[in-house]
Parts: sequence; structure tokens; C-alpha cells
Amino acid sequence: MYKIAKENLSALFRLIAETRELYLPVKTAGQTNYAAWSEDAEVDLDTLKTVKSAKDAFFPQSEGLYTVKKEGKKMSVEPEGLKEQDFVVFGMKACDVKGLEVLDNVFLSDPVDTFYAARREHGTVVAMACHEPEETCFCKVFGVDAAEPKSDVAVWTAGEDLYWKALSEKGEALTEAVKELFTDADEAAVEAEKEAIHKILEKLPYMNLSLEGWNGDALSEKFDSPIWEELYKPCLACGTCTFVCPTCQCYDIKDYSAGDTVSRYRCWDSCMYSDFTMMAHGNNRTSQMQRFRQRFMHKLVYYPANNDGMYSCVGCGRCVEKCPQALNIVKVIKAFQNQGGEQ
Amino acid sequence: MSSEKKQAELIKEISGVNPLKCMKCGKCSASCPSYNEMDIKPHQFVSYVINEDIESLVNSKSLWKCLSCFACVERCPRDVKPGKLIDAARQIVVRQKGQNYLLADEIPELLDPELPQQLLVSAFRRYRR
Amino acid sequence: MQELINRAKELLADGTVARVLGWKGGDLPYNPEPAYFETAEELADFVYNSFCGANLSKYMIEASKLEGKTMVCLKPCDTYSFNQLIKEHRVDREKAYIVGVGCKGKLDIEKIKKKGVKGIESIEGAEITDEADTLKIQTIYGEKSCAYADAMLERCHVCKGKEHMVYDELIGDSKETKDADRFDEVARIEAMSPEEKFAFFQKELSKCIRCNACRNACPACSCRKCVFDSTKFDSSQKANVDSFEEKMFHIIRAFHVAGRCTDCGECSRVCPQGIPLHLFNRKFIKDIDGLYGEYQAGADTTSKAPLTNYTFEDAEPSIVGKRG
Amino acid sequence: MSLEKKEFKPKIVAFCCNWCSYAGADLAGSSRLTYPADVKIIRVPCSCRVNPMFILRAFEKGADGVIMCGCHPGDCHYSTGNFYARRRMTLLFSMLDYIGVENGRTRVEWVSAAEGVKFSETMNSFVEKIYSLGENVRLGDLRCKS
Amino acid sequence: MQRIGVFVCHCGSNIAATVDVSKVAEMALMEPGVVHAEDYQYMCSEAGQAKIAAAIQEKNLTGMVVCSCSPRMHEATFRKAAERAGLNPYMVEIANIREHCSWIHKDVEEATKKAVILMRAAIAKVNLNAPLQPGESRVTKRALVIGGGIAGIQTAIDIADAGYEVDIVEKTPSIGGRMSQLDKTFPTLDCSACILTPKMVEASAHEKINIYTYSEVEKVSGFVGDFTVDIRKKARSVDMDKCTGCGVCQEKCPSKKAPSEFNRGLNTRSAIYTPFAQAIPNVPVIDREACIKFKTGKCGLCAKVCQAGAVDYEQKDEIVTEKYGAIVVATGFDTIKLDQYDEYAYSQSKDVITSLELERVMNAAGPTHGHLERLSDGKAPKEIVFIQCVGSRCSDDRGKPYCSKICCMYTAKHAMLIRDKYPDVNVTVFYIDVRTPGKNFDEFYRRAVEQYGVNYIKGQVGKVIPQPNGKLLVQGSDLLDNKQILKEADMVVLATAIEPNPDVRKIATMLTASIDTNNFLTEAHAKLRPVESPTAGIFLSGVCQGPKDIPETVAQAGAAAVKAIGLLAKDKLLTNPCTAQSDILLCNGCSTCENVCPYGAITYEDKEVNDHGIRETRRIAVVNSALCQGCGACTVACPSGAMDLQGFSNRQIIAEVDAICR
Repeated sequence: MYKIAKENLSALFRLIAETRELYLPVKTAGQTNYAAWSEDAEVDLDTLKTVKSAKDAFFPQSEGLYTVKKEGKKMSVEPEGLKEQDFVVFGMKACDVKGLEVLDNVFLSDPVDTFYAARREHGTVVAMACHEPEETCFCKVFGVDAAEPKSDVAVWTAGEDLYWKALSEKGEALTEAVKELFTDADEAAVEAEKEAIHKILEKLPYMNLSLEGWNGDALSEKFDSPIWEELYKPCLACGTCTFVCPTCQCYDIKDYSAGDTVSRYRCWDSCMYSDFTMMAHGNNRTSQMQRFRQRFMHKLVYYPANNDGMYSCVGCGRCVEKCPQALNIVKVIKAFQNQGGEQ
Repeated sequence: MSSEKKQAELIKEISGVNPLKCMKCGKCSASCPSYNEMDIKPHQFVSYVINEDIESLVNSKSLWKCLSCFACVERCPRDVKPGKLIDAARQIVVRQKGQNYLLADEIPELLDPELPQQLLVSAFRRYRR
Repeated sequence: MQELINRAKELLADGTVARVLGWKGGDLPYNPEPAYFETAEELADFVYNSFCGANLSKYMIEASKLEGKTMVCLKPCDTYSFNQLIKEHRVDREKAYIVGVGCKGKLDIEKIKKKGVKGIESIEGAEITDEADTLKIQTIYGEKSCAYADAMLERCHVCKGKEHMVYDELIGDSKETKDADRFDEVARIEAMSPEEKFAFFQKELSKCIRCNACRNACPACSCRKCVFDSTKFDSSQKANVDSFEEKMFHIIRAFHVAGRCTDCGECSRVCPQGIPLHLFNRKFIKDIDGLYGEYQAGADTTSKAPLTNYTFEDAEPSIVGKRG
Repeated sequence: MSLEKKEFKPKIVAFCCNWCSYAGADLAGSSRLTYPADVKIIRVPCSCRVNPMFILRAFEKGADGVIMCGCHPGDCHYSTGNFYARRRMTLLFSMLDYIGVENGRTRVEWVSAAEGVKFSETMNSFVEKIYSLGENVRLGDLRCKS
Repeated sequence: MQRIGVFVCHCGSNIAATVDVSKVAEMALMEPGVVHAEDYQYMCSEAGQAKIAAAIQEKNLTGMVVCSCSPRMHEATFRKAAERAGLNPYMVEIANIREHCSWIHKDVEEATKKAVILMRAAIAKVNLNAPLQPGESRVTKRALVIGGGIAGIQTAIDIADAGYEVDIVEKTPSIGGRMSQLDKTFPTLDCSACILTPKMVEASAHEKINIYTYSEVEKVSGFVGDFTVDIRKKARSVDMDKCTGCGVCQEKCPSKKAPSEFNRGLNTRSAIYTPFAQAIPNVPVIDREACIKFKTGKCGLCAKVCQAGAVDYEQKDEIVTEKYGAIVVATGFDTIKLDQYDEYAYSQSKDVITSLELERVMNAAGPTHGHLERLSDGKAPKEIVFIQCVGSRCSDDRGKPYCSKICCMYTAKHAMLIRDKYPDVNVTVFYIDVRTPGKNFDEFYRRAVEQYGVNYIKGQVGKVIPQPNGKLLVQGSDLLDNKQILKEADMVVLATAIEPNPDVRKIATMLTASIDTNNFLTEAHAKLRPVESPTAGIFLSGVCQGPKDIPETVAQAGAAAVKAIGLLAKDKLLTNPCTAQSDILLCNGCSTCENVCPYGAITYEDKEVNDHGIRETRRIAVVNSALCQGCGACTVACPSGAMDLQGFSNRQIIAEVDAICR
């Protein structure tokens, strides 16, 4: 365990950035999101939740796949290179780290997504314990400990210091590279911080949410429930919940023509969109109710059914905060709880 | 560029006039109150500029006989405005004397019995900055 | 609020309406959601408080297709949107029983949180009947307070007035909240140098994630299929690959609603990234007012919209450069 | 960065209505009134056919200037088309100005079928303006800048 | 995928001298969809068209691009050629590499590059073209002639002689127009009335011609073959059917102070009046502004003296709605106002008059009964000065930039007539140029100089100064003698510029006919289609299209009639298939498009739709393709992009933009 005074963090960032790309929460025009570090970036570690999750660093909102170049009637294809540069994502919360596990299950199982795999290989995650969790958090429900982030490096803030602990080989390597800025520390302050966090977590309103009945077996009864018909009504069909979510992994593949070159890229898609999975004949989900249901069935039923009971929600609460019409996964879970007896 | 051509271009630039627009109607000469005093007539100013014979224009009597009353400028149907051409030719002379612009203090020095008063007034109006 | 519930029960009971469109209480002190109620029992969950910011008029497009009338609760500003939708034949006036509800300014939870308020347990002062100027907020990190006006949505500071443009009956009192000029912010940007303007919008739009919340919440964006979703224009959609795409999207969106936008402020309210999207629409409104005469979309259902109208003497496009 | 500076050759799109401005451009041609080859004309039936999307699209794909020409107000072949176009373009240009795009990059001129001279003068002055503004970097998709 | 052929025309050296045509053809083959490319000397020639036909058939082309002159020139030619070879004509696009490229650029490399880009844009468009089928519309076998001067009369007679109904709408109480105001005509010196009156009578007596005098066109809708026109018949206050034309009312009318329009205000007329003796119809109108009955309610003398009981003070304006297949504009001209020409003292002296006023002065029916006298004091002038080009050929905004064309000849006529009748009068003409192209014209002018001794001075007049003795001091220049001339004259005559009738602007707007900067109506092609407006079904007759003398006007009137007859002779017209269409799956039914459609071509219907499985009834915009003229206003007004224009679709234009910016 090492520590570094908070006021020296910029020196730390500068040092990391010398050898690696560094992504961390940066405030732009009033909002905090993960972005590349630079000398004049306004680093913001105080905001608990960035608007978008850190998923961008491994699964960018859009990324090129290959480019087709036309010369006369001849064409040549140039695949996009894989990530080769080591990079660090600093400040991820335990929930977002858990989100990566969800993505790993999808992208690293056969067939392996090489773009994602390369990013995972070159990325080192420095995760940060949640100093002051908020009422929208419910990570505990999905087995996440906000005080004990599991990643390459874990850091805690306590008093005027930041405590640093490498948890993996990649973490050790990063620590080695920046050790000169650290001083040794004992675990007392961190333990106290962890305890304080756990105490706060107990008080949060959503922490005791029950997931009873949500598992792979309940598929058709959940699917056919009339509750969806009521739940979806306020939904605007925007993609906010999916785009801020640390686990949503659907993407669309599109082409962009710049005249003599055409680039194929992928970009996040949202199951809330009317053209999600649009095919030549149309769309297999014709109503917003069906699209709305898809999102939650996927998170709470389909995904666990295929991944040994692991949910593809991590309880970060971003959708709770950001849905324009105040819909969210918690309301969905609760709605079924209340009606539970009827099924 | 020959010096004649340069001078002609300079006149066009100062006056903002395109002499090629002239259709040789003679209304300028018909309007001119100093016509009889002039050796080169107003409608001829245009041809002198077209022919790049600025030397003759600058040395003409007309240069100092034009009252700058601008009757020709007002009445020219083709926007050629011989009055402005002659005015520009005068400015070339003034500039050659090393005087880009006139100052009120300099007027007495320039006074010359040959020079019409109106010219001074109009020159002052035009070249004062 | 009780008055609203009672009236809703009456209207349901006497068959005037088949359902009520209002808000249902949430599970946090600040997250009520738009909801339909079909029975008196369901109305137990009905709420109407200062967090009911959503403009329900757009829901009436779908509700107009349902059997029977829908009682819809519209705030004064929402009624402009409803009128505009009538004008565009998107809602059926006959299918709506409009209850004009009072408004004393709606709250923006983001603004409260931006003040560092975390772990909210309860909020006092947000009920429609409350007269308090200050919100008392109980959090797990202690009690906090916040001036009501400081927590109001941007649109409420430039409120168009508390008069309903269309309604069947009015319930509840309103309180004037306007304390700023609607066009001040636009004028401030107009006064910037091109470099500053560009930097300002570049920074704001760089946050855009193309979630389409602004479009989908907008009552003027009522297209069945947006041009950005259709293949007709070969236009980009949902990806933000290049910074130009957001500009294109927001400019075209603002252009498409120009002369139709009532300035209801939903776009800015719903933006998860807090982009002041109203600045686009309001620029057009300011230009239209200045160039073609004052026009308030949704003030009526018959007037000709500025972009489907003209006069011989209209300003030339070159005026843009001349205004300086 | 390479020190070699590529000579700036602007891409300029001109939308011309079929009845007046396109004919005006034809007249400029048959009168041999030159203007720079940077200008490429797209024929549309009327200025009111020009969608703001087309203009932004041109910028997206790398245009440095877009000019729209139509019949003089009151002379529209379809009576009213250019009146609507005038309002649309005024608002669009104002918006582009508002977001910090140099307003010299867009222009509307009314050119009749008889105004070959005006057409060529307009194009000359517009191209000159675009040269003075230089490359368009504020609008445009980076993928198109190769 | 289309199979596109590209044909590059050399146009002799017009294109080939500045554009490397074979390079263009070679580059064409690089483009997607292009399966054939060739260049040829004259693509529009028979041999060129044969090459096109051969390629279409041999290579199974589905689309083609011709890189040639302006589509306004030969698009129709190439489309027809394609159609003959079995290709839908709307699968043809033109890349204009002549007017927009070879003629304006000098550098071969640069011009070739541009030509290639223009070609690419056309190819990109054709790739998205779809075959279109023109619709059909009917032709109403009736023509409308607006204006009852010599142009309108001649056109009407020619159309009527071909067997079609014609209506003439004339704004003033009588047909006859400017020609009726003239005394003699050049170059034969016939009496104007003697040759015009028979034409007027012929028109009014023609069974196929119907004349609306004292009437104006109020509203025009529809399109070629099927115009609907509202004509306002202004209240004449005299019953046309009852009036016998005896003229007693005019004699008895106590209000005789109204300036006579016919005599250019040089004398007055009664409030109830026919403009001139030979007026057709010979039925007076009451000028309600001047009439005592209308101003005060008292009088009513004309009604009392009218034995036929024709006077009707209660008469109201009447709107007649009529359908026409063709419309001919013959609105003629007026002289310009001279209030900006102070130097000629027109408003200061009664003895400075315009040439048209001189016509009235010299006319036996005019204010001086044909005696040449000064209007100030009635004295016979001894010295007359004519000033040419007053307001013509003027590049400032006081006058007109064009040559009025008729002044040189009528001035020669006036000078000659004066010298003939009053040999003691000196006539001086100040001219800039004397322009006499026309049969027997120069001979006529030379006669004025040689036979009649008219003094022509090359030079313009600078100013005219009225003298205390009543004379006019004319200060002019003689450029040939290089001297300034001061001349005392008794009378000065100004050859005032002519301009199109001011009403033509309003009429052109109603007809959607285009107009040039001088308010002359634009012809479809300056050389090849001089009597047609670019707007189909609208034809031009007389000075409304440009300055003309009488023989030219009559010739053009006949030409316009032939064009109108050609149209009326058809039973059906093929309509432009490039019309708007609404996509029922995208349409919101919001009515925005309807609001901007100038033709009322858009209506709304409740339609059953199946939107990928969602079945519902929706309000959908429907375009009447017979009414739609394809302007595209609706396509931009439509926020969802449901409205699109065939032949100029969103995707086509975007493809062109992309190709150009590539």
C-alpha cells in the first residue's frame, strides 16, 4: 500500500502520461466524463458518477473497422489497426469495473472481438472506492462492493491523501513506473474509509432491492407479463439509458463514404431505437413496449441465463439519474416484486 | 508596365472610372461651363486616358480650367464622369509635387492666380484627411 | 393536488374521460413519471408537484388514437405545445379533456445535485401547495437547503407566462417565476467573436452522445420517422463518429422545428449531458421575431408559421453578415 | 507537420435554379464571362428546392463555400419559391454565423436569366471571398479531409 | 446497379479546344456503373444520336450521361434520342461542360478537371434516377390575349383565323393601343389610323374574337393547356348592349376638366368619354373620379340625355372566370418619366415635349388640330431641336441601359414631316448615333438629311434653358467640329426612352413568367424561342418582350399566334413527370407542405397504412401530379423528408453534392 497527497495527483498523472495514454474523469462544460488527460484538462475526481460510464475506454461509442479505398474500378481494403498503445483508466468505480466483466463475457468469448480484446490487453484499470455513495446507487444488489474495487490497482481517498494498492501484474507494472511519487502507507486509513463507506451503503434506499424471481428460468412468465404494457408507456424511446450504461454492449455497423474512400465503423446502438435490429423486412420488435421489454429482459433474464446467473446490470444508477422521464431498472424490478404473487 | 500605362491605370484607380464605358455622346462637353477655355474638351479627356496620353492631359490648360462643378459627372449617361478623370489627373500633379494630402496650412503656398478658387475648395474637400 | 385527484375521479366516474394522463409518484423524492390512470384506485399513486416537469402534450399523439377521451394535465407552457400539435393535425382536440394545472416553476434535480447535495432522502418545499422559497433537503450526509429559484429549470426563469392557451378547465394556482430575459443568453453568444462562438458550441456539443432524448422529448419533433433515422437523406444517425455529425443533427433539428418550436424547454431538460439545446431553438425564435415580426408558436392554432409565410420585403440573407 | 503548403483550391458548390440563375450561368458562358473553375453548379428546379441539409452536406463533404442563386424575389417561375427560400436561407445562415462559422462561406444571390454579367461577377467575388477565408475547418467531417 | 453510358461531345472546337474530351471519356469509365464511354464531334448531330442509340442497344444501357452544352439547349434532344432507342428519357442527364466549363475557362488542364467533376456529378445522379412516365393533361381550345394594341390585335386575329376562340383583355376603354396615338408611320409615312382602324374593326367583328375592354386580368391559376383566369370588368357605368354610340352624353357632360389620356394630357376630355373617335367599342365610360354625379351625387345629365337609357350609375365591377389553353402577353410600353432629367427643362417649359406628345400635336385629331404650334403660346415655331437618346443607353438609374430602337426612325419621320409641311422651320437633331437597320430605313433617314435639309449634329445636349423671351436656349456639343453649340429654339422634342408597361410586373407574377432587370418579359431562348416565355403556355407579342417598331411587332404577333395555335391544336399535353410525391410511411399529415404549395396541388386523405406491421389510418399528403409543377417547395418544408421530388430527389441532389465535393 502506497499513498500520495491529493495535491500531488497532477504530478502522478503527468508521470503516467509520459509512458501511457491516460483516461480519467474530466469536466467539460459542466459535465464530467472520461477523457484523455492533458495539462489543461479539468480533472474531476469528486463527481461520483461520470455521465457516461468508463466503458468508452474499452468499447468506444464508435470505432473504425476497416477502410475501403477506391481507385478507378479497383478497390483495396485496409483493416483498422488494433490498439497497441498501453493506456490507463484512472478513477473507475467498482460498478464500472464490474461492468467490464459483463462486457468481457460477451466480447472475449468465442468469437473473440479482437478490437475489444486488444484494448483489454493494453488497458490498466485504476479503480477508486466510492467515497460518498449516493441514493441512486444499488451496486450491492449485484454483488459489487463499492469500498473494495477489484481491478489492476485500487485506490482510496482518505483525508488529504490517496491510497494506492496494486492488485494485478499490470497494476504492479504501473505502480513500478510511478512509485517514485509514492510514500509507503499502512492500511489503517483505508480500513477506516472502507468502514465508513459500508456504513453509508447500509443507509441507501435501493440497497436492499430483491432480485428474487429474476433468473433464467422465469423467462416466459416475465416475457408475457402484462406489467410491461404499463411500464413502458412514459418511455420516449431515446437511448439515454443504454448510452450511459456500463454494460450495454449492442452496436450497429455502418458505412461512411468520403468519396474515394468508404470507412466501415461500428457504433453503439440502443434497443430503445425504432431501427434497432432493423432488417430488410422491417423490425422484429414493432412496438416500443417490445423494445423496452427487451432491454430489461436482457439485463435481468437472458444474460443471466447464458452467463451462469450473472446479471448484466451492475447497479451504478446512471439510468436512475438520467432517464428524462424517470423510468429505470429499479422501477421495473420493483413493479414485478409488487405483482409477484400474481404470477 | 510602361510609365504611360501606369499613369493611366493610376487615373482610373483614383477616379474609379472605367473610360471604356464612354459611348461618345458629348453630353459632358455640352454641359461644361469652361468649355471655351479648354484646349482639351471634356469628352476628349476620356480618349486621352484610353490612349494613355496622360502627359498631354497633365500639361493641358484644361487641367486648371475645369471648375470641378461636376455638371458632366451628374449628367453623364454612362457613368464615365470626365470631371473625375481630370480631378484624378490633378491629383497626380499634386502628388508629383510630393504632396499626397493637403493641409489647411499649405493652402496659401499653393495659391496661384491661375488657379480657380473652386478648385482649391474642392481639392481641399477631397484631399484633406 | 387533491383537487386534481378528486376531479379526475369525477371525470372517470361520469364517463367524460376514459383515462387520466398525469404523473405517478416515484421511489425517490424527485422522480415522478408520466403515467396513465384508468380507475379511481390507481389514482392513489397520482402526484403533481414541482418535479413534474415533463411536458405531457406529446403523449397525446398516441392518446388521440385510443378509444374515448383522455384527461390530460397540462402546465401553461405545455398548452402551447398542444396547440401546435393541433395545428399540425397530430393530436385530436376532441380526444383530450385538458385540465390546465397551476405551476410555480418546475425543479431541476440536476441543479440541486450540482450544488453538492448527495444522498437525498427527502425534499421539503416541492409540493405545489408549498409557499416556501427554500427547499429543505434531508440527505444521509446531513440536512441541506437550497433556494427554490436556484433549483428551477432554466425555462422557468424565462417563463412565457402562467396563462393556459387551451384548456377545458383550470385547477390550481400559479406563481410568476420569470426573472430573466429569454434572449439574453442568445444575445450574449451573438456578441462573441466567431472564434468564441465556435469554441463555445464545440465544447457543448462535444458532450453530445446522440441519445436522441432531445428529439424524442420534443413535442415539435413529432415525425413518425425522423430524417436522421430514414434512408431518404443518407443522413448520419446515432453515431457520433465525427464532431460534425452532432452539429448537423442539432442545426437541422432546430431548423426543422423553427417557427414550430414553442420554446417549452424539454430538450434542455432531458439532455443527459446538460447541453443548453434551447439556445439553438431560441436563436431561431429571436431571428424570426426580429426579421419577420414577433411570433409565438402554439399561441393559436391557425396563424401561418413564419417558414411557410413570406412578404415581398423580407430581409435578404445577406443581413446575416451586415448585422455584425 | 510538413512544411510544404498545399496550394488552396477551394471546393465551391453553387445551387442554381433552372429558370433564372442556371440560365444566367449559361448566358455567362455564352458571353465568355469567366469565373474560377472552383465553382461547380448543381441545377435545381427552384431555389426553394434547396434543403439546408444539402448545404450542410456540402460542407460536411469538404466544400469551402456554398452559394445559392435564384430568380429575383417576385420573379420566381413558381411565383413564391424564392420567398420561402429567402427565409430559410436567412435563418440557416444566421444559425451558421451563430455557431461560429464565418458567414462569408454562404451566400444567396438573385440572378436572372438575363444577368450573365452578374452571374460571373457574383462568382468571382464569392470565390475571392472564399480564398480570403481559406480552407473550411469549422464545418466538415474529418473523414472527408484526406 | 445501373448500366450507364457516357457520351462526351466536342461541340466542334467549342468544348474540345479547352477540354480534353478523350480524357473525360476515359475518366468516365472509372466511375461506378459506367459501362460505356465515347466522345464524338457533334453528339447532337444525326450521327451522334445514332452512336447513342447504338450504345443503348448494344450495351443494354439503363442510363446515360451526355457531357455537352447546357441541358436547356439539348436535354430534350438527347432524351428523345434515348427514347427512340428504347431508354426511358428520364434516365438521361446532361453534364454542362460547355457554358459552365469550356467557354469560361482557358486552362485546358483546369477545364478538363472541372469537366470530369461535372460528369461525375451527373453520373452519381443517374445512378439514382428512376424511369418516369409523363402524365397527360387536356388543352382548353381558347386563347387569352392580354393587351389590345397592335400586337394583341394581330395575335388575336391570327389565332381566330385558325379557328380558335380568343379573348382580348384591354385595360383602357378601347383597343388600339399606342399605334392609335401615332400620326404617321415610318418609313412609308402612311397614316397610322388608316392602317390600324381596319384591323380594330376586323378584330371586333371576328366571330371568334371576344373583346373585354376596360378590363384587367385579376388572377391566373392552372398551367399550360388549362389556365383559369379571373378577368375584372371594371364598371363602365354604361350598358354596352344599349349604347348606340351617338356621343350626345359626351357633348353634354358638364365636367370637361379631366386630362385626356389619349392626348397625353395635352388637353382635356369629358368625364363620360370615349378616348378617341374611332374607339372600339364605341361605347363611352364614365370616369368616376371626374364625374360630378359620382363626386357629389348631383348632375346625372348624361343619363337624362341618353335616349337609349344606357347610362347606369349602379353598375359594379364584374369578375368573369374563363379557361384558356394559351395566354399571349401583349402589354406594350409607355415612355419613361422625365422628372429626373431637369437639364432638359421638360417640367419647366411647355415647349419641351416628348416625341409621343409631338405625334398628338401633329395629328389632326390632337389638341392643336394638327397645327404645329408652341403649347405655351400657340405661336408657330421657327426653330425646332430634337434631342435623341433621352433616357436610353443610360447606365445610371435615371434612364434605361438599352437602346429604345424606334427613336432614330420616328425622329427622322418628324423632322421630315415638319420640313415638308413647314419649309421655313429649321430642324436640328442632336444625336449620338443614328441607327437605321431595317428595310428602307437608312434611305428614309438619308432623305431627311439630303432632301429635307434636316441638320443632324453628332453630339448630345447638355442643357436646355428657358429664356425670359420664351425661347429655349439649347447648349449642345458638336463632336465633329469640336465645338460647343448654343442655339435658341422655339420648341424642343425629346426622344424619350420607352419602357414596358408598368403593369407587366404584376401580370408576369400572376403568370409566373420571368422578367428581366428592365421589366421586359424574358423569352425562352434569345434566338431560337423569341416569342415564348420560359413558362409553358405563355407567349410574348410586341414590346413587352423588348423594344420594337410596328413591322417587327406585327411579325412577332403573328409568330406568337402560330406558337399559340400549335399548342391549341393539340388534344392532350404530356405533363412533366418531375413532380413531388409523398411517402406514406413517412408523412406526418402536418399540413406544412400544403401551406407552401403555390398550385394547391397537395390535399390530405385518411389512408390505411401498413407500417411494417403497424396497421393504422393516417392523415397523408397526396399530390395531384397534374397540378404539381415540380418546384420542390414542399420537399424542404417537410420535416420528415416524406415529400420528395421525382427527378430531383433528395438522394440525387445529395449524390451530386458528394460527387462535387469528393
